[in-house]
Amino acid sequence: MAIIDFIGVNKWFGKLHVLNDINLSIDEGEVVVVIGPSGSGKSTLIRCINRLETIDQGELIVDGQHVESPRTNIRRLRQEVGMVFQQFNLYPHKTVLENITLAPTRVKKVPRAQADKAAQQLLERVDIGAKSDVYPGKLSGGQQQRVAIARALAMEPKILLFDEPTSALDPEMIQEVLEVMKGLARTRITMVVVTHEMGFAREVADRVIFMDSGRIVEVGTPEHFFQDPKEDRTKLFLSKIL
Amino acid sequence: MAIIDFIGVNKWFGKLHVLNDINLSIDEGEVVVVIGPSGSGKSTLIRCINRLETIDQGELIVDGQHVESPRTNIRRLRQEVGMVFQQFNLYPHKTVLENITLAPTRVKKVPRAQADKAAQQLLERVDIGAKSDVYPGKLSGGQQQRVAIARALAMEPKILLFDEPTSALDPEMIQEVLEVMKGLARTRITMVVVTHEMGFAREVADRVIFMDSGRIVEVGTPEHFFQDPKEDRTKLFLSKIL
Amino acid sequence: GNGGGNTGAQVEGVVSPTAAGGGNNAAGTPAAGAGNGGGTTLAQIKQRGTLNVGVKYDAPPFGSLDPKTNEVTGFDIDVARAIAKHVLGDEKKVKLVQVSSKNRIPLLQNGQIDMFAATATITPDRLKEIDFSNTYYRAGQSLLVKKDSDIKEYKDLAGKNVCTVEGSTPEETIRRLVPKAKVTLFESYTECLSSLRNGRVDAITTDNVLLEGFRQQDPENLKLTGGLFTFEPYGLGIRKGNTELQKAVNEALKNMQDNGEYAKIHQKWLKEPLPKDFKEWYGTSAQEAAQKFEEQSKSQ
Amino acid sequence: MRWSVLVDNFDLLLQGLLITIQVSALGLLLALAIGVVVAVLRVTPNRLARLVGASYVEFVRNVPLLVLIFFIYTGLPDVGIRFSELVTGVLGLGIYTGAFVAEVLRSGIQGIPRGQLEAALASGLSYLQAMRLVILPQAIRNTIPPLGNQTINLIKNSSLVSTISLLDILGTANLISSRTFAYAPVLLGAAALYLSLTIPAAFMVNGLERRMRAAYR
Amino acid sequence: MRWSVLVDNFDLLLQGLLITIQVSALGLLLALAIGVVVAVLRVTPNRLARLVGASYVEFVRNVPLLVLIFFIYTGLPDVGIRFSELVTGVLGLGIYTGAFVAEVLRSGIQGIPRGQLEAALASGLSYLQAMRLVILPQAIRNTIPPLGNQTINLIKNSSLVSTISLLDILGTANLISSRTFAYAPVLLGAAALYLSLTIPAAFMVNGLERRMRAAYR
Ligand SMILES: Nc1ncnc2c1ncn2[C@@H]1O[C@H](COP(=O)(O)OP(=O)(O)OP(=O)(O)O)[C@@H](O)[C@H]1O
Ligand SMILES: Nc1ncnc2c1ncn2[C@@H]1O[C@H](COP(=O)(O)OP(=O)(O)OP(=O)(O)O)[C@@H](O)[C@H]1O
Ligand SMILES: [Mg+2]
Ligand SMILES: [Mg+2]
Repeated sequence: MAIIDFIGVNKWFGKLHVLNDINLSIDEGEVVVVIGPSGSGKSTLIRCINRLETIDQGELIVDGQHVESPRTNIRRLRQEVGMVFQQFNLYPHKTVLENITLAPTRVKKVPRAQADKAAQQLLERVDIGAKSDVYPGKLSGGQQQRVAIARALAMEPKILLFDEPTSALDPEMIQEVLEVMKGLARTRITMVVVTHEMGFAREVADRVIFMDSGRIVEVGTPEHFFQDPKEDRTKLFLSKIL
Repeated sequence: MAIIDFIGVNKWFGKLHVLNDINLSIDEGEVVVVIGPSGSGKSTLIRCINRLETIDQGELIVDGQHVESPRTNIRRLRQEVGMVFQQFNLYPHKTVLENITLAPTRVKKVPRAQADKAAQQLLERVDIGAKSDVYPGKLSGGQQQRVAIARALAMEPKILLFDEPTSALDPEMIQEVLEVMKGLARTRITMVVVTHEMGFAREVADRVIFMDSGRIVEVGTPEHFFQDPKEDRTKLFLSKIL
Repeated sequence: GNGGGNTGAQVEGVVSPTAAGGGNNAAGTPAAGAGNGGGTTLAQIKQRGTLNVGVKYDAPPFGSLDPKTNEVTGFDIDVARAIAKHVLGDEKKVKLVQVSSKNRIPLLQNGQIDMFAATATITPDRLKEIDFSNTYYRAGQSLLVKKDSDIKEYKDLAGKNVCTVEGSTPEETIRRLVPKAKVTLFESYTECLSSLRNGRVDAITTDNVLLEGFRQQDPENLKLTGGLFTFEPYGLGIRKGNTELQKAVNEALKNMQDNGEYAKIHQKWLKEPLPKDFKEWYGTSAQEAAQKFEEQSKSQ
Repeated sequence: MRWSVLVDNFDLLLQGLLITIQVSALGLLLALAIGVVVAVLRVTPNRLARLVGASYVEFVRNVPLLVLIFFIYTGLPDVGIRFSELVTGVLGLGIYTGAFVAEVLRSGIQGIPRGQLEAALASGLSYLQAMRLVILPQAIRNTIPPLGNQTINLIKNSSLVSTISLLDILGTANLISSRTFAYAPVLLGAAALYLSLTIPAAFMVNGLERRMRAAYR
Repeated sequence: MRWSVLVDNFDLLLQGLLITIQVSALGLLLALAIGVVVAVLRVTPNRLARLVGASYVEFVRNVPLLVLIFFIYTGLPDVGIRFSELVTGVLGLGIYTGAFVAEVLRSGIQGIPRGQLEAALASGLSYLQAMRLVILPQAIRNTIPPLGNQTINLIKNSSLVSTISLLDILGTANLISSRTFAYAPVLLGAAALYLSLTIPAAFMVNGLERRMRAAYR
């Protein structure tokens, strides 16, 4: 059953047609990897899912709710959709633990003690349990990104969005973050991941989507992309990143 | 006859002994090149000559006047000493011509028309006569440095100081500046040049001075330095820059 | 525009600097609405238990702050207390609020004070804005100059600098009597006094009693001159339409005359017994006083 | 000069100092409250809110404080709104300084990377929660030095309340000098009292600025 | 509200506007002159000169303008120096704003690369010539936007001269309202007159700022 459904979605930034007739249906529990050249609209695509960007045309249904409708309670929707950013975006003035408990205590009104306990468990899960009282500035990039993942999980979302989660990391830290993400993928939470880490895609993706100039050019399994891509643009792109 | 005479000169920046017992006599008409590693005190040495830096101990006699004496008329002395800087230091709010005529008209009270004519001749001499009404910002680095040389010449100094005049230039412009400097050297004006352009040194220098850690380590003709340097430090340094 | 003031909630007045330094930071509550006609009625004042009276702090001997004791004292203050005694039964039930010639009328109109005793002359123009009690004092405009000044009468002011305060009758009078005088206007007389001392102005003009108060601060250097060249009937300012209060105040004034209280206050602050013409002006109605004031200005 | 006047009237001047502190402190609180609200209005996605915020700032910043104070003191009663002298002073200082505080905070907010707001919104916080819990705490930290300068300005500007007969430092000084005719010493004394408030504040601002700069290294 | 009062007294208000312009313009000239001198004192190699400059700035910046004006107006005559109201206003505004102008210029001067001064000195110019001909022209160019802000502050601050009986915009407004009792409309009219001076100035400042920023790209 589709938990994310783009139906004829279009979006423009001024004259730039950044999402061009997007039709895409993602099932609950699916892990989808989005690839494509810079500026092709990958970030915009996933940012529409939790309405960090608004769409101009078409329908976008997430967890049964019309994202584009002004009547939709967007805050409720966002509770179901966690997001992890390229630049981590941890709150520098709050400790690691506070970063994680902020939304649960403020939005879901979870009691502090309970939220702290859950946060600590999440930190253990991303293998960083010892750092709960530290400020983000003291952490390495890989550690920060793992905290960011724990923060996204704290709201117990049905969907997780990742926008190039390893692009800002030094090479030696990329693996530790990918390992956490692979672990998540195995829980069959719905994941939409913009990344160029094809190893990750091969290992856990159910589908790979290739975008160019605002269009979805090709969709398929990782095997399809590695062995037998159809479109010339896909081949050109893959030749560069593999 | 010595026109510049360092006698037991010492200088400190705080605890840093930046000029350590300097004894050096430069004759009128001589061309001296100063080389040495970064921080060795080359700039400080030549900046003492026109008292952009003051010395702490010893005597420094320039054109017959004690530079260190408070009774010396420093402005008169500076009229005899032109200086060309690494960063050109042209006045960005004045045209090329005004850059050159400023000091003559204000310090020597040369009438404007006469100063303009002399400046134009100097610009022809450094091969940039067509740019007199342009602002420095519009010129290439090499052109700016040639204007700076013309500006230094405008006061008709007996001595010209150069502090790494080609270090801030793109490689293709270095030669045009060196050519001008070679032309000057042939007029037998006294020149003290901090530079790592050993080709220039070989061609026109009467003496080369090697400094390290605030001391003059070795003095000799260019041939001496190229063929038979004595000190180990000199050899090490030359092996790096040649 | 709004004709009257408002039903006043508690209004803060600076009773003394001490009080101001202490806990009087409670806000004067903004009034509920504009133009509700009657203003603070006598009944409301009685219920509140204090009479809010605007007085001057810089006009000895009528009203001045003593920096040593931080208390405001003067002729007008004693009159205000006497009226409180008659109206509220206790002379202590007065809240003194500092006013200037400039702001006493708006403060009254908007209900920040119930009444002012602030050396105000009853004039027809002012009667259009507010009501007055019956005449409670008669003053006349005069001149304060340095002892060595050659100014003898107001006509000598032509071409000279003369100082008074914004929004006062002396300003209008002096402009009318001596159009060639240069009039310097300040917020209060303290600036006039400093200007006279340092020679910026040649004279201060206002009611003689105020000038006498200033003279006493520096008797070696200052003198009064020019006699009384106007008739200035003083009245207590009362908000237009507050006839109950006006009536009560007028009764109080009458009582004060009858029981000798007024004479005592007069002696205390002006250092002299009641003048011979006392009966001619004391207690004359505001309308009558204003008319007399108007007539003299036409005759001059 | 008759410096003894200062000694004789020391307690009066001290009371004036207290009034100045009181008016300034309350004015600052109001200015901070107004500043926060207006700054949030100015960065909000809502166009109307932005317009309201900008109008407030542009109007208030370009009108003299003394006009504002007189308007509250004598103009508002014209339309039936009246405040005591103290409240008038606090309102005038707060409304005026609030516009400057808003500008300081706005540039502080705009200096926070956009990702902070997005992360907060994406986690389900409302816009106002995101501002209050994530953006403003960071923005305020960056804006402490300029806010310190606004505080110094506010303390100096508080001297204008003497024109509405509040006996602050300057009001008291005027009163004393008009009684004693010792204008120069009393005004110098008043200046010293203001310096006793502003110079320590300036030192604190400088110290904070240095610490901030160090923190970013 | 009785707006007609504004029409009836239009010419008076206009005269007030002229006085405000006059005081502000003269005050600005004085402030620029003082600012240049003090800024040069503050960057000079001479330690005493730097101390004098710093003391001036720190004292004047931390004392209310109104205290300064009253001191010139009533304090100086105590020691035998007396100026007219206009001169008092101009002096007060000029001395006060001069300290701020000095700070703006100083940071402008310190923003000019050191090599500019060295080149000028090395060519035989005196320190003052180097400042006047090489450093200040460049510094002033960079400081036009902040100087514009100081100008706006000065225009607003000029309203304080109404307290020493000068009939500037606010002085005239006080006079009219004390005669007509129409406080609110008259003060709003005064505010509008001030805006007619400050808003165009603010626009110019913004435009210059944008052009400066563009020039550095
Ligand atoms: N807020 C915006 N306003 C205007 N244009 C924008 C905005 N955000 C993105 N764009 C433009 O839209 C296009 C698609 O941007 P998007 O960030 O979605 O691409 P992307 O595929 O994520 O690229 P990258 O790999 O560089 O992150 C780009 O040309 C970008 O410049
Ligand atoms: N104004 C100053 N204050 C303190 N230290 C200084 C100052 N100027 C130079 N120094 C220090 O003095 C030493 C010598 O500096 P100088 O500029 O003379 O060296 P240099 O030989 O010209 O080096 P480079 O080749 O890098 O220009 C260096 O360590 C430098 O850091
Ligand atoms: Mg992207
Ligand atoms: Mg060097």
